[in-house]
Amino acid sequence: QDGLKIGMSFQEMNNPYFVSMQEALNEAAESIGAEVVVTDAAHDVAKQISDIEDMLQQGIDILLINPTDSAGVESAVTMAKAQDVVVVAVDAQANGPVDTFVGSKNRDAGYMSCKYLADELDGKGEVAILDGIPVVPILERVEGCKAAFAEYEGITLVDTQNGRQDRSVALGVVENMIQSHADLAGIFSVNDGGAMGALAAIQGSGRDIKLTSVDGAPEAVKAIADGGPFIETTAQFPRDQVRVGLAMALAQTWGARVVPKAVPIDVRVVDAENAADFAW
Amino acid sequence: MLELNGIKKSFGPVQVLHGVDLTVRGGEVHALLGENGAGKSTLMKIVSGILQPSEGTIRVDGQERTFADYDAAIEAGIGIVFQEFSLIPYLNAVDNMFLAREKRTRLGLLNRRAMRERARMILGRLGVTIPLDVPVARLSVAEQQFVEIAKALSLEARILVLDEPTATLTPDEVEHLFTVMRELRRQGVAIVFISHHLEEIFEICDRITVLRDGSFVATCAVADTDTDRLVEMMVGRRIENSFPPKPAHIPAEIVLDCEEVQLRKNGPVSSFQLRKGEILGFAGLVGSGRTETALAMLGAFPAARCRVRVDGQEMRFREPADGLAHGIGLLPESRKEQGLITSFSILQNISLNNYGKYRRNHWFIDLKAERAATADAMRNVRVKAQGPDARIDTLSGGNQQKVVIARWLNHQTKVLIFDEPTRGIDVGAKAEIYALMRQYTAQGHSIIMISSELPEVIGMSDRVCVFKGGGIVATVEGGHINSEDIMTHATTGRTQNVA
Amino acid sequence: MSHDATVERRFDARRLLHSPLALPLIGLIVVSVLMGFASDNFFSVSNIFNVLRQVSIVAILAVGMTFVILTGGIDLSVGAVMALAGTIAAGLMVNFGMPGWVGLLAGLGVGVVLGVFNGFLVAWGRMPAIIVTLATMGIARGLGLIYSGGYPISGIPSWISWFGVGRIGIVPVPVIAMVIVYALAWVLLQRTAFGRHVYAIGGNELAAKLSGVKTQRVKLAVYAISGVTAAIAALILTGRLMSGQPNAGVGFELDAIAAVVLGGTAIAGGRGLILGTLIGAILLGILNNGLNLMGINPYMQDVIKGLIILLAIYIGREWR
Amino acid sequence: MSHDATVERRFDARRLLHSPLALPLIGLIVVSVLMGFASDNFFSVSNIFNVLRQVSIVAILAVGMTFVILTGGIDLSVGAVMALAGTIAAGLMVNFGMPGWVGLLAGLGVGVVLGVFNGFLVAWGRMPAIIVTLATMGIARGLGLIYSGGYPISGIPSWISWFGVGRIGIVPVPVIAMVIVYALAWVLLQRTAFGRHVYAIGGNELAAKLSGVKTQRVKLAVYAISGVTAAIAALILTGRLMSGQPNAGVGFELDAIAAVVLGGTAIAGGRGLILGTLIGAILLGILNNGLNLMGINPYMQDVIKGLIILLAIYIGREWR
Ligand SMILES: Nc1ncnc2c1ncn2[C@@H]1O[C@H](COP(=O)(O)OP(=O)(O)OP(=O)(O)O)[C@@H](O)[C@H]1O
Ligand SMILES: Nc1ncnc2c1ncn2[C@@H]1O[C@H](COP(=O)(O)OP(=O)(O)OP(=O)(O)O)[C@@H](O)[C@H]1O
Ligand SMILES: [Mg+2]
Ligand SMILES: [Mg+2]
Repeated sequence: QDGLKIGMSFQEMNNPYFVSMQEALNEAAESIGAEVVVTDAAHDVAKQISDIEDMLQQGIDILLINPTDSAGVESAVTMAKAQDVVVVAVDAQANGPVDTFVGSKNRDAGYMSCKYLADELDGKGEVAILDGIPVVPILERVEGCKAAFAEYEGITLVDTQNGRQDRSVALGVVENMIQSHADLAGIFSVNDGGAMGALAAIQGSGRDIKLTSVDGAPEAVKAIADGGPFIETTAQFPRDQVRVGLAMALAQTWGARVVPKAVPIDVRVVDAENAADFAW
Repeated sequence: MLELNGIKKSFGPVQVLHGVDLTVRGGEVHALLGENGAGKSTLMKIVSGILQPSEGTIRVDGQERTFADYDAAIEAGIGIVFQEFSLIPYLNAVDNMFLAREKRTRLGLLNRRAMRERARMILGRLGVTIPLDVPVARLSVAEQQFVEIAKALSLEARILVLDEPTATLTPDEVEHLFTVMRELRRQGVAIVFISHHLEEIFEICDRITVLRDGSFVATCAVADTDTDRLVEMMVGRRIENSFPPKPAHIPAEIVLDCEEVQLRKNGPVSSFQLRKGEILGFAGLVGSGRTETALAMLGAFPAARCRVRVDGQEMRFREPADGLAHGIGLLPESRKEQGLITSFSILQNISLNNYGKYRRNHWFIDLKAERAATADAMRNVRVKAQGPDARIDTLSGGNQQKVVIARWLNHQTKVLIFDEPTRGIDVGAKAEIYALMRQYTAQGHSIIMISSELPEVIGMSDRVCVFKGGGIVATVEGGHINSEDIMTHATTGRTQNVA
Repeated sequence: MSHDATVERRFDARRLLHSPLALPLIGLIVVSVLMGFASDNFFSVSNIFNVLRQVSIVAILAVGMTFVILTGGIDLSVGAVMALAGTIAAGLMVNFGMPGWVGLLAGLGVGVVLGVFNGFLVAWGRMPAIIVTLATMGIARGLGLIYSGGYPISGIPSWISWFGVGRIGIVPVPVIAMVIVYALAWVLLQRTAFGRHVYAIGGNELAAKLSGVKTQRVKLAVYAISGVTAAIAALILTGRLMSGQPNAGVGFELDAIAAVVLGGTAIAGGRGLILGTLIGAILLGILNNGLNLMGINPYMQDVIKGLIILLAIYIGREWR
Repeated sequence: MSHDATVERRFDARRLLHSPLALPLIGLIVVSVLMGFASDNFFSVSNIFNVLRQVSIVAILAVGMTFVILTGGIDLSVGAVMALAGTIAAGLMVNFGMPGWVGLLAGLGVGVVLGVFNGFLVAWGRMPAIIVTLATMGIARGLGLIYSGGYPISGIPSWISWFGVGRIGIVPVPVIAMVIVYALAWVLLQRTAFGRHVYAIGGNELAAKLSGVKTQRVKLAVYAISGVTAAIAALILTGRLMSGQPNAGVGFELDAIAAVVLGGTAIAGGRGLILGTLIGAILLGILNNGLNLMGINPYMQDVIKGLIILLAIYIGREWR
């Protein structure tokens, strides 16, 4: 085939999660001799639309889109479809005529992490949630987490603060959390970036607070393997999301007519026992 | 001591100095005279290394020198007081005087005590007491001028350039300055003195060099010349009596009735009335409150109390724009800080507050009408410039002042407050401005003229309000408008205190 | 004779070169040509309209920013005000079922109110613009997030998309809107007393005030104008995103400032031309588009963009 | 007699009130008292040190910012420079196995180099500070991301954490570092010729130059100082996060500017005190901490913070 061109628009790329996605994409594309164009929207929907418009100018055949916001990118998806480009949403759903959506079971991820945390606390104690940027996957994790906590009578959710998924912001926020709740026993962070900040805060305070999270980032996995307050992260599989997503797209370019509308990717608990063997 | 030969200077295509020679000896005060824009300031900037000459040589003590910057000139023993202030508004007088030549302790820290003592000593020599702890921005214009002079004196320069230092001083203060200059002369310092006040020249100077349009005219001893000859050398023609005759009769109609102004709580309360077609002088020493009274009427100074009637109607102006709407305009005392928009051309500066005159379709500026009118206004006050589109900051100080005057004469407001209108204006142009002022009042407008130049106050005013300590202590008219009466009130007048 | 003619010609060339627009234009041409070499698609009509459409939002924000900067101020709140205006407009349509035009008017109202708020505090409150608008930025962002609960608001009437993706003939609607806004701004600045007063305040505020310019009103007006252009930008953004996005426009204020300064306007106020801003905005847009088209690593794009801006301003400093 | 005494007393009280530090201090006290009422924990020793430790990074960035703003400039690159310095330092330790101190020196070097880069372009290039440092911000961010590939760099020697979480006695190390930096800055600004020159340039650059101040060198120096304080902040940040974070410090430049202005320094330069900046930074930190402790909705926090900043500056405008 004469130079298949794959475009992928990321919501952000200064995050190992998306960086590893990009690496997987590059490997996969290389193996089939396709050209890759990657853009970074830096959390700006308007820029993401512009990025996609620019990629369409370059004549891409497949668009993998990791939307900053599901609703906001609709016009770009529509425009891509109008040019007969195969569109696959990765990690988060996009509105509009998307061909396939490949993403983690985020609600499960939040649920599993918080259930793990509650179990480790023997079903009782004060817990807090370190929230993040309000996009659907994050909101789903929080929802799953709250559902898990609700199953334990002894668990009380005493605080929810926003660490913006940023290590240094999370550090300050969690320090304050620890100050204001003398009996805090556990924290759930919506992602590993925030969790690493929370970990530093917990270690700095010298208190015994357990921490769980979602993602499976290398740093987090290492911290869990080392033992300490960080006891679990529910790992996603960013590389597999891209691989599966690309496969779906290729299937369509080869003429497949009944590709699945959505392919949920499983998540897995990573704790001290299996951390040593886990990597994205 | 200082010898300039064939100095030429061009700014781009414009040549402003055409080969000027100047020799200044140690122990003399050498006057540099010329009309506005003749090139005096430019020449002195060259002497002090701020500008580089296009051609010509500078010799100090017989040795040829080129100064890359002011520092290099200071090294060679040259100090200058600039025509435009060069003080740092938020630093105090001491910091300003020693800026860039601070005294240090052995640790390399500031030796604040030593600098303070030295500052006090130098200011003492000038015969002024100036608060040393407040930012110079809070000082009056004259006080700032003295800080400026003290700063140059602190350099211990052997060649001292004073570019119009007396423009902002009262006679008393000028005397102080002259005493110091005589002392310096005795010590062998060479002084270049620029002033548009010819009587000062005769009082203090030994020799005179005259420039006209950037060319050297002559150098002569003060003893060998007189005012008329000097003026002729400067302007190229004779100037007759500079003050136009005063009108015999001023109608009694009152256009502006300032019933009550109290600048500060517990300060004196003053009142005055301005008649149609009159020039009302405001005389007084520096800091006597003339400027503040004028600003207070227009709402630009927060006076404790201020009641003003315009054409019999009580007014309360919150900003100068309100005053302008009722026909009162103000030409401020500091052209650079308060008068000019430096980024504007001459044309734009003149039309700044007067677009109502060049309107098309109600909303839009009629550019052609604007150009025509401003060109006229420029001609009336004889602004020397390349054209109406020249940038303001390429004009000489006096020409900048003329632009602000042109703005207001062009505006034709009912009442004009002129604060030190002829500051920095040469003798020839002064006469023209005086004539224009009379012409203006003859058209039925009125002028309040704030001035620190007694001859000007006496020669121009129909009546004079004398200020002291923040209020009017006397209003004189007719035969009482003479220097003795005014100075007596200004120095000994008693202000009324209101509980 | 021939000698004279040469002199005259040279003089004219200098005049042209010394126009404040010369440099931004040269920059634009140079960058365009470079991009044209680097990418085949660059000079296609469809890509040119693509670039202009992308530019339109920042370019419109930059109009208000030009007014503000000309008076010597700055408006850091434009991105946040745009986001809030869009969010409120979408919220009224979606959550309160109001007709689209009511929502749009409300968005405009948000822009005006916040602009007046800024202007009032700067002019009558005599507070530094940078800090007032920084605070307004925080407030507007917070309000947008509170109002929307952090969720984008989608489900607005589909005709709104016309403002973002529609065309008249082959010209995208946002591009037409941009041209109209610039034309109006040009008239205001160059042909009205208000415009002269804007420049005068930037040149010497005290002198302008003492000369009878109503400086406070003019300052209020420029911030209000900035609010209005932010609301117009919000309209286009909402049309493009088909939703109200409380997080949209983060950092757009910096792009708008960059466009103004690249366009030759002095950051200290008093000097500059609105057309320069347009050129500056297009220059920035071309850089973004071109670097994307060339497939440059996004991290590298930041570096290259920064260097090119520095280079442009460096060369341009003689003209200021 | 008694009359005189009253006058004298009144005079002194006025003097105190008119000190540029009075208002920031009053603001600090008011906000502290409010926070103390609203949250029991607020006045505990451990929370006070907690606040000061959190404040330390922005407070140290704000020192360099104060120097720059005093000259009439601005440095938008501090957050990005801090991130780059931390990333490079961590990278040398982790990826090149260099000893910790080499990494730290390299971080310092990054700060100096970028500071000098800014200063050179502003002083000798005569380019507007806002645009130079905006470009540098983009460049530094890009470089950090390129160097790290977007990954945080962890695995640095554990003793580095001392700078972030260590204590001497009961006082956290970052707090001690902050105090030292402020003390040095105070001496530089108030007790050396260099300090006078910084103020002079902000007051009237042309006049300063005419008086013989080497304005270009001084400007170079203030941006270099800003680079150095960014590098010191990076050291503490690296110690706190135990990793090099290419994304750290986004928006910190705005916090630093807010601290400087809240502290009473005129944004136009020439006036201000370094101790005011410290108070401003602590005020901001207390707001963040207090609103967190009170458990206020984070979106609402932005709004409240914005309003309080406006209020503080509004009340403070008389003092400026
Ligand atoms: N930067 C400049 N660019 C162009 N022309 C200039 C510049 N500076 C001064 N000039 C011109 O040089 C001439 C001499 O100016 P200068 O300031 O030396 O006059 P002056 O004799 O000091 O006058 P005054 O008595 O009004 O102070 C003026 O015509 C002025 O317009
Ligand atoms: N910004 C200021 N802050 C404090 N005091 C001031 C300020 N400006 C002027 N003053 C003081 O107010 C008094 C009146 O000043 P004003 O300028 O009205 O006097 P003036 O008679 O016009 O004299 P001048 O020739 O100095 O203009 C002076 O003592 C002056 O020192
Ligand atoms: Mg002169
Ligand atoms: Mg006066």
